[in-house]
Amino acid sequence: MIKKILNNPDYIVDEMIDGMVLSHPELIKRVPETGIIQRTHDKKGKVAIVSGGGSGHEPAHAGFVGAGMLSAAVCGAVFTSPTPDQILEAIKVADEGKGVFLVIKNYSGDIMNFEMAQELAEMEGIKVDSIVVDDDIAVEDSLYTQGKRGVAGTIFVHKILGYAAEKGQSIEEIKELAENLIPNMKTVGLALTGVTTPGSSTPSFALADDEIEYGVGIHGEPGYRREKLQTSKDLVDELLTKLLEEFEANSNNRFAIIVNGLGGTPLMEQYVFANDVHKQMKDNKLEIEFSKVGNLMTSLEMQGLSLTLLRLEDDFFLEALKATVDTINW
Amino acid sequence: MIKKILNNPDYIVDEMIDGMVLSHPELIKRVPETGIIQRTHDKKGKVAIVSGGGSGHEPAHAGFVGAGMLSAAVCGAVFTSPTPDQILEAIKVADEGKGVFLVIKNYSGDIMNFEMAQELAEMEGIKVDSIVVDDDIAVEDSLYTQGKRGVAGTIFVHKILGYAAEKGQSIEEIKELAENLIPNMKTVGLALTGVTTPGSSTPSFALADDEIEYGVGIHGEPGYRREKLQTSKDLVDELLTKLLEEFEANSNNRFAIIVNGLGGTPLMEQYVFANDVHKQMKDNKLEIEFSKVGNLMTSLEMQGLSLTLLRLEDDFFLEALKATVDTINW
Amino acid sequence: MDKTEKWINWITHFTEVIIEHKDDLNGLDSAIGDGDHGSNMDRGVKAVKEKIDGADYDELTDLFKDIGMRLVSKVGGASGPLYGSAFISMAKAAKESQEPAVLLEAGLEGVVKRGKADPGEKTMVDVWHPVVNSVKEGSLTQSVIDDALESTKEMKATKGRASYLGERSIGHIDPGAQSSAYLFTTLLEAGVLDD
Amino acid sequence: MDKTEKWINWITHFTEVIIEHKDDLNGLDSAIGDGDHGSNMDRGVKAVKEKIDGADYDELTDLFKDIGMRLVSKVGGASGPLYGSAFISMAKAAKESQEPAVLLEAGLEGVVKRGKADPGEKTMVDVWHPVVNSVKEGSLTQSVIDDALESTKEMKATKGRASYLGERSIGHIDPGAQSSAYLFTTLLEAGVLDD
Ligand SMILES: Nc1ncnc2c1ncn2[C@@H]1O[C@H](COP(=O)(O)OP(=O)(O)O)[C@@H](O)[C@H]1O
Ligand SMILES: Nc1ncnc2c1ncn2[C@@H]1O[C@H](COP(=O)(O)OP(=O)(O)O)[C@@H](O)[C@H]1O
Ligand SMILES: [Mg+2]
Ligand SMILES: [Mg+2]
Ligand SMILES: [Mg+2]
Ligand SMILES: [Mg+2]
Repeated sequence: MIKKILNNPDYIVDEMIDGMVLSHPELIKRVPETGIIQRTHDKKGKVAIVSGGGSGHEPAHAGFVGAGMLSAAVCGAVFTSPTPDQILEAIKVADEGKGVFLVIKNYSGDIMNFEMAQELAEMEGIKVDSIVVDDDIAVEDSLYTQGKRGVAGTIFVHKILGYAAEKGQSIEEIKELAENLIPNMKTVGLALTGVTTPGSSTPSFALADDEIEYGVGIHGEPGYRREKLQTSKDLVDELLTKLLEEFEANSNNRFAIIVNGLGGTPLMEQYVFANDVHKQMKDNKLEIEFSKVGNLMTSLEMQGLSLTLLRLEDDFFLEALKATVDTINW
Repeated sequence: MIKKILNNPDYIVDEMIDGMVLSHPELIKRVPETGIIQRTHDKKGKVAIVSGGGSGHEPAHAGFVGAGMLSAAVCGAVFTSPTPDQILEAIKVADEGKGVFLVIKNYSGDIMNFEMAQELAEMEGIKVDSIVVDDDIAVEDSLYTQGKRGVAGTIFVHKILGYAAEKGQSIEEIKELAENLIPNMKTVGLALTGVTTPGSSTPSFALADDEIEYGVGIHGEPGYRREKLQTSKDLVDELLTKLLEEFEANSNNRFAIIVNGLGGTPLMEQYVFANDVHKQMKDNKLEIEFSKVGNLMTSLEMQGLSLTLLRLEDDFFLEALKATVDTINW
Repeated sequence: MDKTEKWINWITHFTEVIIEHKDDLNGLDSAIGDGDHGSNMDRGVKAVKEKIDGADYDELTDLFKDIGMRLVSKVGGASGPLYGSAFISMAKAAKESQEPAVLLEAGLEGVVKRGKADPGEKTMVDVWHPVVNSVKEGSLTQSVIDDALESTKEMKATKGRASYLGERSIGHIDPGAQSSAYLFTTLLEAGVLDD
Repeated sequence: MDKTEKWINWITHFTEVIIEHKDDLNGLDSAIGDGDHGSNMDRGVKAVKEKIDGADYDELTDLFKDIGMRLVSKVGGASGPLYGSAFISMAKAAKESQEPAVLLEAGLEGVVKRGKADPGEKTMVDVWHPVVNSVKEGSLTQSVIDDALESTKEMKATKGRASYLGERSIGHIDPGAQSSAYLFTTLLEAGVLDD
């Protein structure tokens, strides 16, 4: 059984949320008896961006609640979408009269729960729209399947839409921006270890002492290939080649990137990897105009990381990424 | 052998530094062919705060270089103090004509290398002063020994002295502030796993599947007691009791805290722990006016955390902690 | 016998079976999903039990509505909205009819409307669909349920989390299909379909 | 024979022995320190070798200065400044004398000035100190070195990283004492003390 610092696996999310709001009362507060974290920031009659999903991905999403980014985040149980009543409540507390825009990661559970909440909110007269993030190219996409998963790219979506909302854009403008953003963003990850949810005794998958797995998800979902551990250079080569294949040829060579630690991989290794990303992008005559490195969308204590590329099709993307915000973890 | 993402253990620090500066060129730059990371920020004729030490503690210290915090950080080999020539160079590039203040963690190696650098810099006519951080109470202190180690509290030292420098305080004022700060700050940690340096095949120490160790250092130094894994509440009770014993009774009940992840422990567990810290401090009628939670002073991929208490004896401490800075990781 | 009693017996029995098989369901979900289907359902049925234990239900619609709302607000993930929608849909149908076939068909519609899965996509629908057809024909037996469940093994998932595995989802029973199999086995055992 | 030759042979031989025992030194340091003493010294002696290989030294002072500067700027940690200070101090003394006893005594002074350790604190000083005394008396033998090294085992560390272990440092040989033992064994073997 993997060692974890906790009291009772059943209350881990509840206690985590309390720990967050007790630690950062100037930025966030909890909606009592819910899994909702809301910013303390005054309402200003702008569109509210609300995100959420299962817990275990910290700092996502509560660490990105604050002025200039998310209005609220809904925390479900570990790796489990929050329920419609919770999402509905978050929509209600976040609304500033200009409507609420939901950022949903593409999992059946998240889609269905957010959809039900959206229906309920609309019945109560709140304007709601949403975008489904599906940046993980490890999974084959098709019209007839669930499609790709939403992973680390979600953080860029929060940042860019949060900036648009802060700038006073309408919900329709934000929807258009989101629809322009999603197709330009791709992510793929790799793991050195599996992940064990609190209270369970076995990891999602087990890798040998010299093995890695490409294409894992952020909930312990297995990936597309298992191999011997490679050098950082070779890992970057595999991920970058795979990512670049997914972008249509185009004269725009400007990108923003995320090197996202999955939870158990130290920053030192993330920066060694980032160094190889920068070098190989340069070799490909591609420019990186913005980099974010660190544990942003994690999978509990999993060792590994993911690489996200966002093509900067719209100058607004870069402007939004560079803007300052007042959150715990951006 | 523990799996790590790297190319060659001999170049890991070098490649990490390149990765950092390529990822954040707006904030930091590397002094060519050295392990020195310097802020890009314009010089303004203020005292420069310079820190450094062995690598493997990321984001410490390079992640705290930037306006309002460190002027430069010197990165040694993994867990090994940088050499005097490197520190001297950092002093030279950081100096804005008002002198350079060194933040040194209390290890023989760091002390001796920084001391040699200080002597060399003074010979070149640069005003240099320094403070030795020794916040780790796990180690018994005595006039005749090396004394206590410098650990996570170092981050508060960077923040508070960085603010003083930014405010235009003289090197003498900064020295006085530092001497007032250090005795009010105590830290103690615990580990769930040992740590393996890149290129070596065995961890610093091995813990059984149900064991933890209290009082470990940030370089895999063993601690003061080994026990079965406890609940978060009991862990907090042990650490907090030990910390509070070290503070002299005094009517000032206001504290700032750091819950510092050692690298492999996810934020979820850190916040569960932080929640228990807040509750037990309250039970002790002690107030927490500022909390910092996250991986700040790590020990590669070690699982575990440390707790730092800073008694807010001077209102300036809190003002300094709350001030905004422009760094990658504060 | 009270008209809601058989149905309450069913749900009570289903609750016990889910709690008993929590780890098995987590195990099935670990193979092709995220390993939490047992924990999710366990949380849900316990919340349902807490709500209906000791309560009096004169009308089936109230019973089903309470079950559906509890599942929706306690389970989360994919199975919460799906099972929840099934019971909410049954609650609506129960205003007009008491017929098991009519009610269960409404339940299936609820699942399909929410999850948009067709038969053959390796989901709970692959149990619900043949079972509801058999109920309509008055021919539901344990072996219909077993066969439906078993059939998910050789399917390739194209909906739900298991779809991320593509071909590698083949060879494993779908966890939601397993929990649905428990639902219908306990339905048979509770005698809901007997007249 | 050139007056620097014996000394160069010594350092060359020391370099080989350190490289050979890198893992052993790391192992000793793992028990009571941070496990890097072998890697640190390995990095240092290789840098020294690179500097002095093929170079011509007429004066001992230049040789020792190059060795000291290389160690200071390549080793880091505690042992870098200590060994570095030893050789820089020897370089200063070599301007006045060629006597091994005088030079090594200056080396010891360099170590003590930098590290402020007294004998008995479980550091390299516990090898340097008795060895230098024996050299002064003309009585250095391998067993003096061995005994000095062995004596660190039962000491409790009060300087350096091992001091954090307090009582638990007892029972282990000090890594810096071990590398210093290699230094003096190779000194004997290189015949530096022979006339
Ligand atoms: N779109 C869908 N339609 C029908 N059933 C689905 C759909 N998506 C998922 N399921 C069912 O849900 C089950 C998984 O439920 P659960 O593990 O509780 O949720 P999650 O996948 O969110 O972790 C699957 O085994 C499958 O039977
Ligand atoms: N103050 C001191 N005086 C003399 N020797 C010391 C002192 N501090 C440490 N040492 C020596 O340094 C050795 C450790 O060196 P090393 O492992 O390379 O450095 P670090 O402790 O910085 O990792 C110890 O075994 C001890 O012999
Ligand atoms: Mg789930
Ligand atoms: Mg060291
Ligand atoms: Mg699941
Ligand atoms: Mg050492």
